[in-house]
Amino acid sequence: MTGDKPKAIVEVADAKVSFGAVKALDGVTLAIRPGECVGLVGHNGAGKSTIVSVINGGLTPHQGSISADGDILAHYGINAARERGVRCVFQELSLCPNLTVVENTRILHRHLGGFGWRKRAKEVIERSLDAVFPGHGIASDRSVGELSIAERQMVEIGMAFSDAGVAPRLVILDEPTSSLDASLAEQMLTYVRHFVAAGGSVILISHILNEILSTASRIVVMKDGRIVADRPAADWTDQSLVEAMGSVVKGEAHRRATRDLAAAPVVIEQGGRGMPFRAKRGEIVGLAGLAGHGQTRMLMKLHAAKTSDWLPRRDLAVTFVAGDRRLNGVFELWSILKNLSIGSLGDLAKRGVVNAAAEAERGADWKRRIDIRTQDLANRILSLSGGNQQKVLFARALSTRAPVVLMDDPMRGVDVGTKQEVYEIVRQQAAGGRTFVWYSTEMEEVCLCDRVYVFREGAIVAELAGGAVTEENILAASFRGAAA
Amino acid sequence: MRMLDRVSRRPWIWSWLAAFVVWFATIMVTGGASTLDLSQAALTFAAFSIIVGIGQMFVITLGPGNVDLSVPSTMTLAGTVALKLMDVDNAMIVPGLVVAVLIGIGVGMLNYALIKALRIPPIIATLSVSFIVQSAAIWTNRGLRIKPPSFLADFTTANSFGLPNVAIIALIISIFAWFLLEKTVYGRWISAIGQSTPAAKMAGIPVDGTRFVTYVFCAVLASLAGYLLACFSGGAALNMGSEYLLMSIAVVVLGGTAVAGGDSNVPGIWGASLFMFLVVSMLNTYGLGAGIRLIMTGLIIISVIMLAGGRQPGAR
Amino acid sequence: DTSGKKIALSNNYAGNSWRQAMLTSWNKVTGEAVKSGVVAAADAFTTAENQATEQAAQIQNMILQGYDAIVLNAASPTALNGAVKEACDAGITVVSFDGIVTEPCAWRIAVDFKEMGRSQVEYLSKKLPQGGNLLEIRGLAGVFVDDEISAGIHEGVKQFPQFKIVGSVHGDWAQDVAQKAVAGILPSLPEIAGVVTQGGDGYGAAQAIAAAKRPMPVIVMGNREDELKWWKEQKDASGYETMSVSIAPGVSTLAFWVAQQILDGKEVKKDLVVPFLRIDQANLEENLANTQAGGVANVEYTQEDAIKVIEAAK
Amino acid sequence: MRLTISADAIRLAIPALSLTMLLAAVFWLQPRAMSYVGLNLLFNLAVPIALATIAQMLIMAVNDLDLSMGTFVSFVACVTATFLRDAPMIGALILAGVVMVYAVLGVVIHLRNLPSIVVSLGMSFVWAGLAVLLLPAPGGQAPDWVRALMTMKPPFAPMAIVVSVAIAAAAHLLVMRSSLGVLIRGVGGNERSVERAGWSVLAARAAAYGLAGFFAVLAGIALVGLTTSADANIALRYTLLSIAGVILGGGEFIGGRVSPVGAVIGALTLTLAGSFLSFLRISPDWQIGAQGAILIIVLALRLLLNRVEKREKGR
Ligand SMILES: Nc1ncnc2c1ncn2[C@@H]1O[C@H](COP(=O)(O)OP(=O)(O)OP(=O)(O)O)[C@@H](O)[C@H]1O
Ligand SMILES: Nc1ncnc2c1ncn2[C@@H]1O[C@H](COP(=O)(O)OP(=O)(O)OP(=O)(O)O)[C@@H](O)[C@H]1O
Ligand SMILES: [Mg+2]
Ligand SMILES: [Mg+2]
Repeated sequence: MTGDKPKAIVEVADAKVSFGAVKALDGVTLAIRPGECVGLVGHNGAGKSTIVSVINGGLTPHQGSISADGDILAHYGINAARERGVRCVFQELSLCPNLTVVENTRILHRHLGGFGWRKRAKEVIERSLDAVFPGHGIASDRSVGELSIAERQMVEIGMAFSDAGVAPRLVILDEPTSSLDASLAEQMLTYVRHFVAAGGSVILISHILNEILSTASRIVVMKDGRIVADRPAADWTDQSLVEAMGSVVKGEAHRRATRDLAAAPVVIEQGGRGMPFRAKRGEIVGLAGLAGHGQTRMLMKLHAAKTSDWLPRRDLAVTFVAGDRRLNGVFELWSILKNLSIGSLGDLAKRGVVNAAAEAERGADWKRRIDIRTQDLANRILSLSGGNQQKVLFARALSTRAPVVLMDDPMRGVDVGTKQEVYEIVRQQAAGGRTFVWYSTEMEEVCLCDRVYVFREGAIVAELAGGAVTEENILAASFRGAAA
Repeated sequence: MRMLDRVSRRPWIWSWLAAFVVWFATIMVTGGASTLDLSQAALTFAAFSIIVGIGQMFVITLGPGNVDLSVPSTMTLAGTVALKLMDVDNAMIVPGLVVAVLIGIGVGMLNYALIKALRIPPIIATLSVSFIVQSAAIWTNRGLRIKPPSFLADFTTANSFGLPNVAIIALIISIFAWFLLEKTVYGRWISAIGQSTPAAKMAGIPVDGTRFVTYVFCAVLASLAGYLLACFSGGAALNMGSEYLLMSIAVVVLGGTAVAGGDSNVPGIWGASLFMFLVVSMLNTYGLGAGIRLIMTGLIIISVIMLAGGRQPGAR
Repeated sequence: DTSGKKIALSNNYAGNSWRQAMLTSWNKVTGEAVKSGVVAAADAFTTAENQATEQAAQIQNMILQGYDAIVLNAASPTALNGAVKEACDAGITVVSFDGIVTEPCAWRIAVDFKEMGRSQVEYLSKKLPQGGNLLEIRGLAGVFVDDEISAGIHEGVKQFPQFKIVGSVHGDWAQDVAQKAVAGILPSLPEIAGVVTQGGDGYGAAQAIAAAKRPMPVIVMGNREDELKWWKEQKDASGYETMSVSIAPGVSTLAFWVAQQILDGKEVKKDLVVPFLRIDQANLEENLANTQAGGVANVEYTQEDAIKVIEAAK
Repeated sequence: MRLTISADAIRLAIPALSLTMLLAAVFWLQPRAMSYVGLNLLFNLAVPIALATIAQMLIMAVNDLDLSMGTFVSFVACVTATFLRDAPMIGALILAGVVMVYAVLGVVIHLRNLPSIVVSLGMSFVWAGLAVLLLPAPGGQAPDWVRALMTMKPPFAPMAIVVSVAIAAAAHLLVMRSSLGVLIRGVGGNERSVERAGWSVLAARAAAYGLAGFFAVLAGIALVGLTTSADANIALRYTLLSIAGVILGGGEFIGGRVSPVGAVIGALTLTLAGSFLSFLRISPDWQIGAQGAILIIVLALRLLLNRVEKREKGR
């Protein structure tokens, strides 16, 4: 390469990967050099996770070459990548929930074995966690299954930056902040900047463009399996990024005009420690606060109170959009269509028999309405990218007739364009009388709500409405625990 | 070629293929003379495995860990009590059937009550229930073999249109089960629960109700099979169901139903049930000793699953 | 005097009519013995599953419970030897019957199962002097009794070479299993002159053969009531002839009395033999009348019978 | 700062408590059991069950299930009572061979992505057939050293207790403390992440199966040591017993959540439950049913203790 630039840690040249008819990568060339943070953005299904798998050694491209530190490698695999200090935080959480944090560290670091490995692993992970998330409060002898989803993501990030013999040189972060709240995300981004300044490299994938713009030194935009732009971060703005990704810019998301809901009936309520929860017809109620402070539990409680485990109900009272798709979202063996229609089978069936024609029609309708990227709804749900799977879950909930929609951080990993579309649908449906209860880790979304409950330590500590719903007020309430 | 490829993806094809090969190997010995006899015998005895297998399949579809070990004792109890009640009287056939079905419902309810109330894995709950039900069977008639009413005895051993009557009953039940699984909301529900119970719950499916109905359905099919088998073999015996424990599980999994749940397969049960009967017949016909016979049975089961396994379940 | 002694019955299986008859006989005879003060207790225990390990645990528990004698129908002739030895070491009298144990410290009330098998072929040789093809229905593979009876049958075939065993299936001593196994092998068999059995499987075989519309061979029966009844029907309709042979379930009561005699201080030889119960064309009606509907032909023993058997062995 | 009763400790406390309560009930019914000899009689047949339970637990740790455990232990018992006594070298070779077969099964199941239930169902026929070939009728005799080992009388505590503790300790070290154990449980917890860290899941699964085969072989040998001889059907019930033991001990069918100490306690509990019933003297008709009832009661106890524990923790 050119003399003044250091050799790339990993360089992928003209990589092509296809899954059946889908070209996930269509000739991608990408080099990562020491001391840079590459921001990788693109719409859902653009191929970001796929290129990450290639760099990480988990996927061999069907065509193209990979070189590391200047040498072209014929057999590049997971172990070769790891020996060169390539680490990855995957989009789906990928720890063993039955093992403790220490034991997970042992799994990650193959060379940590030998007598007394527990002690060494404990040191390794605690040192790294302390560095990335000071004051994290995660005991390393707890099993991962007991941790909250945010804590798990923290552990995973901590592990990627940990050093047990082979120092990390290139850390790939595929949507690392999707379950972190703003302050934790900021802690991580700060650490990334330190790491890069000290000569390490990072690939950062995120759908939150601010994170990319504030942290990356170079931003690469992908679209339909190709790289369409690759420029230093300073040359980009929010606007130009969105344009490059191919999304139509629909302008800033705005809260809809405040409406008078005083007369609207209360459709769902729930007591508990702290303030009571109450939502009215046609209202969009946000649940805010730091991640893991009881918002999801509140949603589960609301859901459990309104559904029966024993008897089928003709008219659903509530419906649910999962954030943790793997755990309580998708049905992996099924087609996209069946995944979509399962929520509203009651409407599609007559005397218990499913009307296939009506089902197909409704599927096609929603595929068009929220642009699910697939050739055929009969394909398996897992053939969709994560963001598109999430859209199917949305369609599942919105296609029911339930008056209340519970949303558990549903925009995890959804790209900017799609988000705008979904916001629009939510606004329309709320105007039509549907109630939304929306937990989100993204401040922008919380600010779209008519009214917001702020959670702290499992209880509602503040209620903000109308103009009071601002980032400052929410942050203040979630940290102080006092009502603004 | 495309056709062939499509068909080879069907999970049930392997059990049918295996059944056919074994059937062919058996009639080769006699030079084809006994084709009809063997086929009819196979259909007759496969029918019982099919009926209990379908019930077991519904339960296995509910997901990992779901299995009903009380099938054999339910068959025994239903058979003994029904025959005792009918007491060789043709007029009592319907009450006998009703009592058998009621026993099935009772056992199914007990099974699910334990699973739910004690939050114990179904494998343990149904095992415990099977001990209790077996005791009840011993207690009711102390192992006496009472003959079935003559009409039932004749009916279960006779043929219509060249098909054994019991096979026709199994066919009707299979079509009903297929319809339930493929066309109804209930079928979607059990498949969803089998893939992910939390997801099913959040999608608004009445998880407990569905599982409850499924366990009851399985037990009712078992009691029905017990009723028919007792009539067919000329009286209920305390050990008459014991064969059907492993059999019911084997025909389900050999038939291509996913052991991990969520994906069931009715035609496969037929192939697997015929296969399980024919393989014993074939090895008996070849005059092999018990040891060799058992080893061959095991190896054949493993080969079938090796051929069928490793496939990706297709989009459904 | 044994009025203070406690005797336990250790039984490994209760899942067929033979075992149920055995338990009923035990209850009837020992109940009277306890009432009249011959012994203090005679409790029956059955394991949940037919397994030697479970029965071994049962025997160990009986040791802890302080029984003076254990009457044992064993799941395995050898696999209980460890537990039986421990019982003997604890000073307990162990009497095994039907399923006997080989441990030298225990008493054995044995039936000559080999002879039972051989005599079937001998009977057939008288009925069918010209010989013919035989179908053998065996019991449960790997079990002592199955092996013994089968060995006897094969011995008989050697003795009467006009017979040939053309097929052999395992009927597990159950009518429905036998029916299924016979139906499966029948299509491939030539004409069959006789069916040799082990008991509990004759009626199933008859049904399978009838269903295949084959000429009915001579099926040796096993003393079950449904078998005897079928035989009677055939006899009345077409003069069908056969014989029936099995061990009487009431042998449990003989074992009880033998145990009582040993506790009473009598000198008893370790190996006793009881005859099996055979039913022939001539005494069919009489035996059928004495057998409970759905049960097994049975004989119960008294204390005098036991003393006679003990004397005869000396 | 935080209440640090780990989930593992709770998982263990509950089976231990049920065992204690059951033991108290047995002592109350039959005070004679409260002695060196009594304890040995109560528990010595639990030793092979405990070993088989550990074997089953290893398989369950990688999300599989072994339905051939009972027939395999029976087969090993037959080998022990014949070859291992008459020709120790050949016997040892056979046993080493079948451990290898277990490892190979793990490989095949992994490579072809087969359901372990079906493969082990098939293998159960194979082992049963081999056992019948080896011992068509019950017989054989335990090698003297095995007999001596299983009937030894250590000071202070009876053999059954000493051996159970040793098994629990060894299995705990192997499964919970060693790197291999972490790897095996990791495969059960999240196969993909283990693979992504560069490990061979294939090797881990083969190791789990091989170890399971090894423990099952030990179970067969121990069993023959107690019974002095073997038959082809001797241990059929170990399949369900071993599964029940793992569950009673706090293990789960999927997710790699297992507890070796719990599994041993589970095996002891199951054995003890049988004795408890004998001491109750139930009518013969209902003795089988009572076995079911006792299983239910023990599990209900587990639920109850679980509730109490949760309430304590919530406080
Ligand atoms: N295993 C697979 N089988 C089939 N198709 C796949 C598979 N993995 C990825 N794809 C497809 O490849 C394309 C690229 O997917 P990829 O996951 O790389 O997108 P992405 O940029 O990460 O999207 P997102 O932002 O949603 O994470 C998508 O269309 C996806 O559906
Ligand atoms: N080997 C595989 N087999 C089956 N499915 C796969 C495989 N690899 C990936 N997938 C599925 O394909 C989907 C697309 O992959 P990917 O993870 O790159 O998308 P994504 O990044 O989750 O999308 P988004 O960024 O919108 O969240 C994934 O959700 C994954 O479930
Ligand atoms: Mg992705
Ligand atoms: Mg993504």
